[in-house]
Amino acid sequence: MTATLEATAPADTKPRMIFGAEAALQALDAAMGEDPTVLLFGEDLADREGGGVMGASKGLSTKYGDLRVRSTPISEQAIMGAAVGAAIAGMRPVAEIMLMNFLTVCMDQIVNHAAKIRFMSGGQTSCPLTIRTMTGVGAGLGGQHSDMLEAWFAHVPGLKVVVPSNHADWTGLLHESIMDDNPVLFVESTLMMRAKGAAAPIGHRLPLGKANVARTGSDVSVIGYGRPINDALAIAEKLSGEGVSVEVIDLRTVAPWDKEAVLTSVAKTGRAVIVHEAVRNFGCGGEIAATIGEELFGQLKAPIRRVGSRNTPVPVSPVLEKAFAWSQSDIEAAIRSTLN
Amino acid sequence: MTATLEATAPADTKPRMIFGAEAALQALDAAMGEDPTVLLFGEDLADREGGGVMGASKGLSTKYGDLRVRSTPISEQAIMGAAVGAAIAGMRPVAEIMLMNFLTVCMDQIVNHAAKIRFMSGGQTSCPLTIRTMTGVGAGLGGQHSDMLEAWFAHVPGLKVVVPSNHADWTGLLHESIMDDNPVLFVESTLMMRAKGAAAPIGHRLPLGKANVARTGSDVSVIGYGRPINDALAIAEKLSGEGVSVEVIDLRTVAPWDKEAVLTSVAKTGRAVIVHEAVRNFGCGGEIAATIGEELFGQLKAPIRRVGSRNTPVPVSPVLEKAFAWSQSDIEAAIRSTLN
Amino acid sequence: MTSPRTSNAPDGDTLVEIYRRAQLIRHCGEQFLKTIRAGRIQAPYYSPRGQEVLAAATMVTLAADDYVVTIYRGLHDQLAKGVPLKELWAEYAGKASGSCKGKGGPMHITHPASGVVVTTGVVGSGIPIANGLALASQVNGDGKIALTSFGDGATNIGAFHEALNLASVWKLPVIFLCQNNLYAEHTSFANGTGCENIAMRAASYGMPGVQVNGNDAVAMYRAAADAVARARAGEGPTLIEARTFRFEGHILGDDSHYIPKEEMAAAIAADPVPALRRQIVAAGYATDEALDAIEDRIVADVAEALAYAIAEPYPDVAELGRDVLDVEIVP
Amino acid sequence: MTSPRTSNAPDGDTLVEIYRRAQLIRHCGEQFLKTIRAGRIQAPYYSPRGQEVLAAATMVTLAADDYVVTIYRGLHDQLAKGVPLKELWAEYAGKASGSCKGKGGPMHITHPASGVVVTTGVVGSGIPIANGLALASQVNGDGKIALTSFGDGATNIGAFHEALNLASVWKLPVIFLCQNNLYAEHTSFANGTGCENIAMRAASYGMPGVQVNGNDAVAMYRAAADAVARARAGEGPTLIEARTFRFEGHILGDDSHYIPKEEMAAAIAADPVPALRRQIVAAGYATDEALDAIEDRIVADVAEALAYAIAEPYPDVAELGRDVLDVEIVP
Ligand SMILES: Cc1ncc(C[n+]2csc(CCOP(=O)(O)OP(=O)(O)O)c2C)c(N)n1
Ligand SMILES: Cc1ncc(C[n+]2csc(CCOP(=O)(O)OP(=O)(O)O)c2C)c(N)n1
Ligand SMILES: [Mg+2]
Ligand SMILES: [Mg+2]
Repeated sequence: MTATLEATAPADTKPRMIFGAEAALQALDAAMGEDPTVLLFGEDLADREGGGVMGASKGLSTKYGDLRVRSTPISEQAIMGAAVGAAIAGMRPVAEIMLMNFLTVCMDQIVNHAAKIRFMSGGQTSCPLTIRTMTGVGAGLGGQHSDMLEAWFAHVPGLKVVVPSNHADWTGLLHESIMDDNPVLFVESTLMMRAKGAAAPIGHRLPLGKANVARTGSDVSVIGYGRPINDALAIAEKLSGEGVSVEVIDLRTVAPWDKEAVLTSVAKTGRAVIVHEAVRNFGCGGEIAATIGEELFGQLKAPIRRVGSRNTPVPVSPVLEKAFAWSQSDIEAAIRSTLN
Repeated sequence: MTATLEATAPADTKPRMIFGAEAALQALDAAMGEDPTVLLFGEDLADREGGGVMGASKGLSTKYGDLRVRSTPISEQAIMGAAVGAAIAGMRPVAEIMLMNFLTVCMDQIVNHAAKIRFMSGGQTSCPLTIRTMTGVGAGLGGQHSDMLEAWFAHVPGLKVVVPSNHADWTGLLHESIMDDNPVLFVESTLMMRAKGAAAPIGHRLPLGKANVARTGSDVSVIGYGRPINDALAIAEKLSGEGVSVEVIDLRTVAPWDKEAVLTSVAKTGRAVIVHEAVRNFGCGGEIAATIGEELFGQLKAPIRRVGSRNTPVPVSPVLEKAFAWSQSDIEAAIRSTLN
Repeated sequence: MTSPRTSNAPDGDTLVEIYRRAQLIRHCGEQFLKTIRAGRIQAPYYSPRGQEVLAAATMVTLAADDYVVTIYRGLHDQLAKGVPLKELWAEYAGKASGSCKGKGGPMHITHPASGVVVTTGVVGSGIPIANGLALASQVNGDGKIALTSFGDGATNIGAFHEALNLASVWKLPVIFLCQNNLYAEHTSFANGTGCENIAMRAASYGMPGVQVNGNDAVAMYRAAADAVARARAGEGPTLIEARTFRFEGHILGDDSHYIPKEEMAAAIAADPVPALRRQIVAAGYATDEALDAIEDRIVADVAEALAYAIAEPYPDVAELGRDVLDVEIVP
Repeated sequence: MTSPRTSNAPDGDTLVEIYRRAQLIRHCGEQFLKTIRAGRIQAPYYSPRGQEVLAAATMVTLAADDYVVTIYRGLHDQLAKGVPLKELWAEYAGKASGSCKGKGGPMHITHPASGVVVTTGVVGSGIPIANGLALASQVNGDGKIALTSFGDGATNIGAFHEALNLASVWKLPVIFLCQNNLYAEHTSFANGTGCENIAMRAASYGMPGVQVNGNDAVAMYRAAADAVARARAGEGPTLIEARTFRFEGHILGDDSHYIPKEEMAAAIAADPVPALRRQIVAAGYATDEALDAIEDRIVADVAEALAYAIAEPYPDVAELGRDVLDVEIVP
């Protein structure tokens, strides 16, 4: 298994530009059309309530019926529990938890049940559910609406964690997550939801657990997932003008992560920068850096750098929010430091 | 600030041997006696209910009154919320959540409130609460009663996380945690609760954020916290017979961890093994290893090894439970691998 | 709190079957206690002693493929729903032939063939899961219903509240069975719960709430059968509060010091298992001899299951990497 | 559901004060809408338009140092409880002189001096926190009480259930004020909640549950004053369901497409703020001129606060490392 080099833009030359909500909708619609066991529930997502506060499920309750697509009360434990039960009974529920910070009110169902039911039952039951949730810094929503908490879930054996970096991958990975026979946490970006990006081609599916070499390079590997991949690509482009060749590895799946792709890349470049949106301390970057450091000991030309957001709650004031978040210049500085 | 070298045994030559429950009780009693704002609540912990299922609060409701020591319904969100509110109002609540896996039903209060209230209020409110909870593999309690989840909380800015490795530290660190002006998650071991260890001297307090050099050595540094520290000490003793000198650093506080003590030690030995009870993948060991790798690049004589439990839910069958858990031989193998 | 007693009383054969299941629970439980006390098996043990008739009279009202979600104190529910003794014992013993290959243990007994699809150790957590099972039935239109069993203490946790409301809003075919044994670990019902009974909490969700003496086989059967009929007819969920008592401590090792001696003595004097036997014999549904024969058979079966569990091998260590995900991993 | 209306009706001066606070909320809210729409401030805005009288009539019954815990839609509660305009505006604008130094923002307004100690953005999460504040009062014996305000949708989340039960068991001096505006985001009350009203849920916790027209200043005042008296007397918690309506969408940008036009029109026609004014003038408690003067003053104050918020500097970046812990950190 090695990394797949894949164009993230669809085949035709001028891709349709869509909002993030449509990227999600495309996958949800495709999965529901393909498999009658796919169910959707979460707050406000049926058409009676407007098809989701972001419109990511617009039209689906009308198209697939009120039995399969349901708005719920504000009861995340009940939402997640219903997903667990339905999954055990053979369904493929997609539970939407509006924002990632609200996962904190239903962690028990995710961690003690969804993740463990297959193991604890000795393989008699399985839990093929998908949790869609949204988060991210930059929208001025502050401490309780912006956290990236994927490291928690990556630390829970039995869960898969997916964080797309662009609209086409979003569609391809979400569709695959729904069809995956394991519980998957699918983390969407609040800002990408509101931004436009190139649509995926019809039927786009991307394998979980496989990284994407988003840009090939030979001097330094930038490894990450989610929004900062776009910043890494921008900086890679900028540095190429200076003759620095940056390889960008988009993990796509955070757990299980594509160790082979990462090690192959860093073995080639000898330098690594890890980047994620989450707070740096005790984030996923630690695992990746520690693994590279252990596996490629003696082959590295520079210390592995990690870029993440600062070690504070997410502030609201725009100046503080900016200071809090990872940035392109953080990535650039980290890359440069490995080149000295 | 450098690590404190401290005997974990109390001053008198033959320390009193006590159960873990007494180690906790000693700190709770001392803190309550010293400060009338210290409150205790949790399930079954008043004397009417037997003073705690482990007896860790035995006698306290009788001694300090039913206003200050209260049993609660099975309502962890209400318990944690009451702790947050009382802390804001100037109290020092100690909330007991019976087992660490049950933190999953009250994460919102811990993560979105306790950890952030000081920051989000611009310093107007503070939240000096302590969460006592118990966990650990080895008691045959399985997937929903044994997880070590401290990595989650270490990743949340605003929280402190403490995991003692022995009975005397337990008392000293718990007392300090209660008096600390920040929210502290204090993780106790189910098996240590039932085992005897040397009691701390009266009034014992240990600073948070300071590691303990539990054994000095020059060839390799073993860094960790909690129960595996005892295994590291045992292996260090064994290897000393072979002329291998192992330094053992007990972090005591996982967040914020004593980076200086760790770097000082590894700068000296050139070799590091990190060990914790939690599942290895995406555990706290990643952060520590990544930091050492970055800060001491070029000074390491061997790859940094990490020892933790296997990447699965905690199984029940004794053979599987044993295979799941970190072990002394894992630590030994990791140390030896750094010496090649 | 409503009490629409419309279902018929159980007939004689059904009462005898309830008795058989209750005795199976009693003997199996006693043997677990002995075996664990003797150190022949290491397992946490939450005795359902005193709650046998409740479980037996409830589970006879369900079809074989109806779902049951129960808790750590679930031995009675599991046996009454049909989990086979050998797989159960082997699981308690952590053996490879246990129902969960030794991975789940006593707190997570799972046996889909008998409908016991989830056993949980986190208080209240099974309640929302039962909704999901019922939801699947509703979508599939397969007529299956889900029953979730939990304690009095569990009704103070958030999951209970959220799940009952959702079940009501979605009219799910689910039965919420609260086994009110008057204690949650060491805390008495009155000291932990703000209202006088659990059944009345149903009003908050616009669903029927029924209080019943769970130790009375006839009353329990009728209340359960009513709820089953409602669920089966698509009329939505029911909350049943079945009053009962547990004779042993919360968990093996607990001496019930927090229970007044008279309260315990009165409960034991009213032991529902012999009471049911007297009722059956008095009504002429079965003779003492016939009931003895049933009991003898049970004793033999339990002994056989115990011997089996002890003799079976432990799982291979390679099992650790299986069932974490759908494909085997290197753990 | 009980309705013990024992408190006196508010006197004329109190009604005028309620009116003043309601107008303050209205004008301040309108100015926020304008300012944010114009892009002069970037902030999520949850309008309390329509719920002003409810908040004003409630908060006048509290002492200055009583605690209030409110939610993202909390502007009305905050202003009615006395949070000063300038700190509030500066916080919405993310400025250093904001009540939270720009770190918390609109969803986390905190101003201990006026008793507003917590504003939360997670539905239901403030309810258990209010218990803790009340607990501190109970331990200290300082006579303070805590009021927590939340929406109808919040009563379906677990935290609500757990907190009300605990408050009852501990007899805490706390008031649970449900502002039932009939919608939770886009979901109508009837579509999300299994029972007919929220007040009846109090029975599940053995506490009084009162339903009141929150838009009626006199009725709201009396219900709140009753609950305050109960709490102050150590008689424990009360659940108040105050019926109201929100005129703007859930959040700025939401066009209320899910609300039937007639429902919205009827609510706006019954706008509680002008209704209260008519009531005051009709009763002769104040003249139109006097009320105009009050309004003029408010308009000027709001304009001043707006200008202040715009002019003030942003926080220094070094603030990022402060207030994470009790000591400054390198973030
Ligand atoms: C969320 C959670 N909190 C606490 C516990 C610890 N605990 C296990 S059983 C129990 C008591 C449950 O009482 P009840 O619901 O009445 O059931 P019973 O044991 O009486 O059958 C408690 C507190 C738990 N398992 N889960
Ligand atoms: C736990 C949680 N789930 C979901 C949300 C998203 N959300 C924010 S406000 C809201 C509706 C709340 O409705 P209600 O309680 O009636 O209060 P209102 O907004 O009407 O004042 C929702 C679903 C949230 N903030 N927290
Ligand atoms: Mg009970
Ligand atoms: Mg509402």
